[in-house]
Amino acid sequence: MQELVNRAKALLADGTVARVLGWKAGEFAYDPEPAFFETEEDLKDFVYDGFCGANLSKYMIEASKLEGKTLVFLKPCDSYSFNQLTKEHRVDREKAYIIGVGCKGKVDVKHIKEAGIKGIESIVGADYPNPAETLEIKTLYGDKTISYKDAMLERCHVCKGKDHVVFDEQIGESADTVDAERFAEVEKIEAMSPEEKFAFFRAELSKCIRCNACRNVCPACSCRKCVFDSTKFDSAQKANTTSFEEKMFHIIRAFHVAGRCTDCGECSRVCPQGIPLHLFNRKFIKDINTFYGDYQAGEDIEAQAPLTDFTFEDREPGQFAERG
Amino acid sequence: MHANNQAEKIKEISGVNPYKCMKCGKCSASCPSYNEMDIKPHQFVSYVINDDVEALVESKSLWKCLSCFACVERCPRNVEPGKLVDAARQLVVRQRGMDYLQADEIPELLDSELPQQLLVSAFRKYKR
Amino acid sequence: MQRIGVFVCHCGSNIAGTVDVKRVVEAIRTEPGVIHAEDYPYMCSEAGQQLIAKAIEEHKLTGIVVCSCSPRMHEATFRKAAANAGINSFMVEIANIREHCSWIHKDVEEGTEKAVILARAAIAKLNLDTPLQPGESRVVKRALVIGGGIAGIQSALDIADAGYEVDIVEKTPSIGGRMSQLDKTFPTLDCSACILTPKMVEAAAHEKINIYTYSEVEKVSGFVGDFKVDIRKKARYVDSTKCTGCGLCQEKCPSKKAPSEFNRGLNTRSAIYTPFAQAIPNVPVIDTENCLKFKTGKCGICQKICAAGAVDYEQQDEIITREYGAIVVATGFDTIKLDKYDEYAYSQSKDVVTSLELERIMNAAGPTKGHLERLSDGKAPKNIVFIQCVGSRCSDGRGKSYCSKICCMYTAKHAMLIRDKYPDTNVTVFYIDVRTPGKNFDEFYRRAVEDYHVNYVKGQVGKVMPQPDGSLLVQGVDLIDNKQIKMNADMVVLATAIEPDPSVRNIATMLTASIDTNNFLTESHAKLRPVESPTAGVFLSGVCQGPKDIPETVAQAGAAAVKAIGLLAKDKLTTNPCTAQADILLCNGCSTCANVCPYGAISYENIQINDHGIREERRVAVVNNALCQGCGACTVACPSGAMDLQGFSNRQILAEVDAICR
Amino acid sequence: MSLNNEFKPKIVAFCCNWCSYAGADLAGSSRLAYPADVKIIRVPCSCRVNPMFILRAFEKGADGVIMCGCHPGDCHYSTGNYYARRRMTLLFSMLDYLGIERARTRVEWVSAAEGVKFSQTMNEFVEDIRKLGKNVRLEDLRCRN
Repeated sequence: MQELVNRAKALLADGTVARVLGWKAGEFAYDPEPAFFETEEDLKDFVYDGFCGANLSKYMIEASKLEGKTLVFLKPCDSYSFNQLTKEHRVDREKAYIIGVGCKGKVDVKHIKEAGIKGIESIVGADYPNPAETLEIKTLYGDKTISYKDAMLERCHVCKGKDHVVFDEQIGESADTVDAERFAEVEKIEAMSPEEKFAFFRAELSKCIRCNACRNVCPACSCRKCVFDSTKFDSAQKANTTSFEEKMFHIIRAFHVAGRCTDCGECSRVCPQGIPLHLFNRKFIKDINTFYGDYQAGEDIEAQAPLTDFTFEDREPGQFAERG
Repeated sequence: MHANNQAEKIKEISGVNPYKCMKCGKCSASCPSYNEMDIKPHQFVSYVINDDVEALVESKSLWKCLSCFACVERCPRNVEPGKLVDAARQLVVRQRGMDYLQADEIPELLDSELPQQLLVSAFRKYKR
Repeated sequence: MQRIGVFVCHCGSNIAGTVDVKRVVEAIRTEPGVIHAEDYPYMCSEAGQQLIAKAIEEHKLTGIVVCSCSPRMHEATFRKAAANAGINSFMVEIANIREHCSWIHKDVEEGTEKAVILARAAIAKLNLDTPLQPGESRVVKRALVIGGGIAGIQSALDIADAGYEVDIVEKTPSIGGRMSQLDKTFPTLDCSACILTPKMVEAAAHEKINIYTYSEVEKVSGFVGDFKVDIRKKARYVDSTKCTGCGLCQEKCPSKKAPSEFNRGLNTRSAIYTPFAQAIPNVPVIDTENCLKFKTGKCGICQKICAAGAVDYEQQDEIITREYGAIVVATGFDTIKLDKYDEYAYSQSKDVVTSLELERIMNAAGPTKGHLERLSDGKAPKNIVFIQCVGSRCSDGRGKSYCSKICCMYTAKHAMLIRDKYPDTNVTVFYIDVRTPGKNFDEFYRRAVEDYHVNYVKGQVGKVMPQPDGSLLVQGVDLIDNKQIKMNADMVVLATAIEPDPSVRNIATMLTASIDTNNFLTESHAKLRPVESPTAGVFLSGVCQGPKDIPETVAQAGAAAVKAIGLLAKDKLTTNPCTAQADILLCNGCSTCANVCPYGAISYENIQINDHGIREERRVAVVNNALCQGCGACTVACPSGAMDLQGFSNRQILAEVDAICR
Repeated sequence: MSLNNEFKPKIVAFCCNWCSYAGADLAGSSRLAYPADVKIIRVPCSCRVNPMFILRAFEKGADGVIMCGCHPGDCHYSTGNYYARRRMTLLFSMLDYLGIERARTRVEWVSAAEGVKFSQTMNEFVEDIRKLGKNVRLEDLRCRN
């Protein structure tokens, strides 16, 4: 981690970059947050460890408007989002100095809490580059442990790979963390009866408090003004009502990012209610892959996105109805 | 559809869509065993379309095809009749309760110039 | 707030028979915005229209809803009536209560109920209507024709004869195209050059036609009526204003080893050359790849002997920029490469030739001076085999899936000509089908069989095998006799598939004209707009749109010309106001919309924006209203909802949905 | 005429101006009856149909939504229906994934000459929706307290 700080200091010092976009230590060990650092002094709060799951690419939209270059640290999966944003002209590649930083899987306190560990005071073992196999947690109720793997984010279990798709330089090693099938969850739901599917999603969506965290964190939801905030569709609503958005919000949101979502998993990470929102996006990704050929958003800036493309032989919308 | 099972099975085994054929005859034009055959390569396609698999199965052609795949290579419509021949053979092999050749039939078929190895491989191929 | 008048038509008993019109009138009186409502037996009649005009004046209406027949029938009528009465013609909505209601329902209760709902939807939409004004754009009174073959020449002549200036851009040193390479033409057998050269001369002499040969289109911007085109005039190294076309330079040029493009590489030409004797302009070009002066710096003979002093080794490419109102694409075709068809031995034997090569062999100006002879040994062939559909109708990835259309006829022509001139030559044609739909076409083919005894064999050739004695062993099949045929031939002619000239891809991209998987330019409508590209102002002439013979090409060239003339004849273009519009405050500049626009109507500009106090430069989408046809593909592709369609806005359609589901 | 007099489904049909709307007109002028439950909204092209419109219809109580466009290859704007086809394929697959009855949404390509097909399609669709009954699932996807 010190290597990252040293490099940041050097780049600030020689004027290559005007500021650094990284992670800043939070109140607790498990809540570092994205932050801009403008001076060497600021960098004393810089942190990079297993809790730095936050994808910094979306912050580059604002950073692109600022004077001078911004040094940004991107994990391999974050680099896809950055590429996608470049493709959509939302970030300026010229305004970014990208350090592709290694990643050995990111953990989340949500999973620690789900394991029944409450009253957390400190957590040891989430360091980068050498995370421990087991996290040691001091709590109000005594010392607890959880394996690093069990605390890991869902997206790390189905990691896209260790390569950065865009970078100026790379620092640090990455680890292979894949131990699950990317579409296994989606397939499980697909295999359910309509009644079971409906019951599953109703139970999940009924938790939604419409806090907009998923939208606000999503690098694909980068619109200057979201359709849910504009008058263009008579759909502007912020309150948690029982009407339109509460039923349709997540469907529409998933559709809006279909073909553009890189599957970065931030939506599920930040949802305070623990709704597995990635299941929506991943269903679209799976469909796109099966119907129109494999496509990974953010991988190739030149590739035509599936929804702005077609072939004469595309399947008909009714075609999968006979599936059974 | 009056598809009898055999024709469907041939289509399934071969993966051939006989309806793609435009009857150009390039398969027959390419076939080195053409003169040995009673049902010609291009006819295989129409036999399958017409569900007359029985005739195919009983034809001499089935065992005259060298599987050189010239017809597969040159077919302009990707119909590839050679695959139909092969599928028909498989059909026969799968269905037959008995061997194609019985051991006692062999002596009269023997040709002194025939290499031994061919016999062995023929047994492998046609024995159930 | 709108002031809406609703007019319910009886259409005699067509509507009133199943819909209680009086009840409809009463039911919608209380709808938001409705000031006035009435019914009348025939709204579309003069009296009905006057009724509407009177109501507009009396009640100061801002918009009207007419509940009547399909808008496809009378929308234009009522729009005009509204405009005459002083309101914007786009403040008119039609509720289709005849075709979509009274005519399909028998129960009056049901019909009336539905009519009310349809009227409500129209009222809800009208409440959100805004007056729209058709835009105007200028028309530059000049046309560009890309390609100088028979298609391009014909289009250019027709446009020029109508009094408009035309520029032809041709990439080779002369106009004339493929037709200039042909010997005779079917079905009349007149000589190709005899009918083509007068046309070439006419085009060159026409005061309204300007020909740029040895030139290529480099860049296209603008839109219908107002294109701006950069043309690259490649350096000829010969000053066309000085050259007299005496031909001495070509005679004296020491470098004579370059394969002749015009003769399909069957013989050679000099490094300074005109492609053929009747070339227009009759000004040679220097092929720098073969010229000794350019390769070694030594030589310069042509310059020395040129009495006119026209040879100029220092000449440079020149880019000229011209403006056009209409563009006709006539880029033509070439034959496909045969490298994937090893079985025909094309690359192994000189005596296996394509039909276009045979044209040159048969032509008096060709490599054999018109004598039919084998290119390997110069002997007269006694047995000739023609093979049809080489690379045509192939869905195996080696050739083209389509029928090249011209081969059946030209093969009949070749066969007939050979049998006529060399009666002791045997001609066999292997065919899959003989396709001769066309005036006097089948008669022509039958003549080949009946009068000239050309041997037509239904079946294909599997393999052509060159023999040690120089003959060719052809192995084919006769499907009628169910026999395999092995025959010796002295010459094999392949009816090679044609494909659009490869340069068309680049041109299509520049024009944003769509192209199909085979590189043929797509027409706007397969049946009803066959010579127009979906890109407004771009017209299609000849084989660039699909395989065609000469008469069809000329007919289409004329049709394309008429469409171009129709455009050029206008002083101003009025544009459909129902176009897409980007809300610059919402636009992300993400380019998604441009990706789905079939007309290339969307571009991006960096502009200074004041977004509620935030002043910044943003990349935003700008719709060119002259190009946009109003399909709405962009509106759905737009993630932020910045793109909307005037006349069919998001809120309007949602209002209709709401009214129907109420 | 209808099998079930109790239930009158609300059905929204989006029809493109050039083919399907004209097909519906032809069904009308040929007097080919289909239930009055179907109400048609005219759009310039099937590619103008935003998934939001379809969801909005369901939200406002529609029991079925059908979209009709030109046959692939015949689009007046040449490519619109190809985009629409992908959009609807994905949207319908998602609705299926959420457990919403598949038969409530449908896409049909109807040309201007296919009045018979238009009428048949609508008859079938209404029949399907009647069998399914009222659309409660989308209404109920989120529990109300």
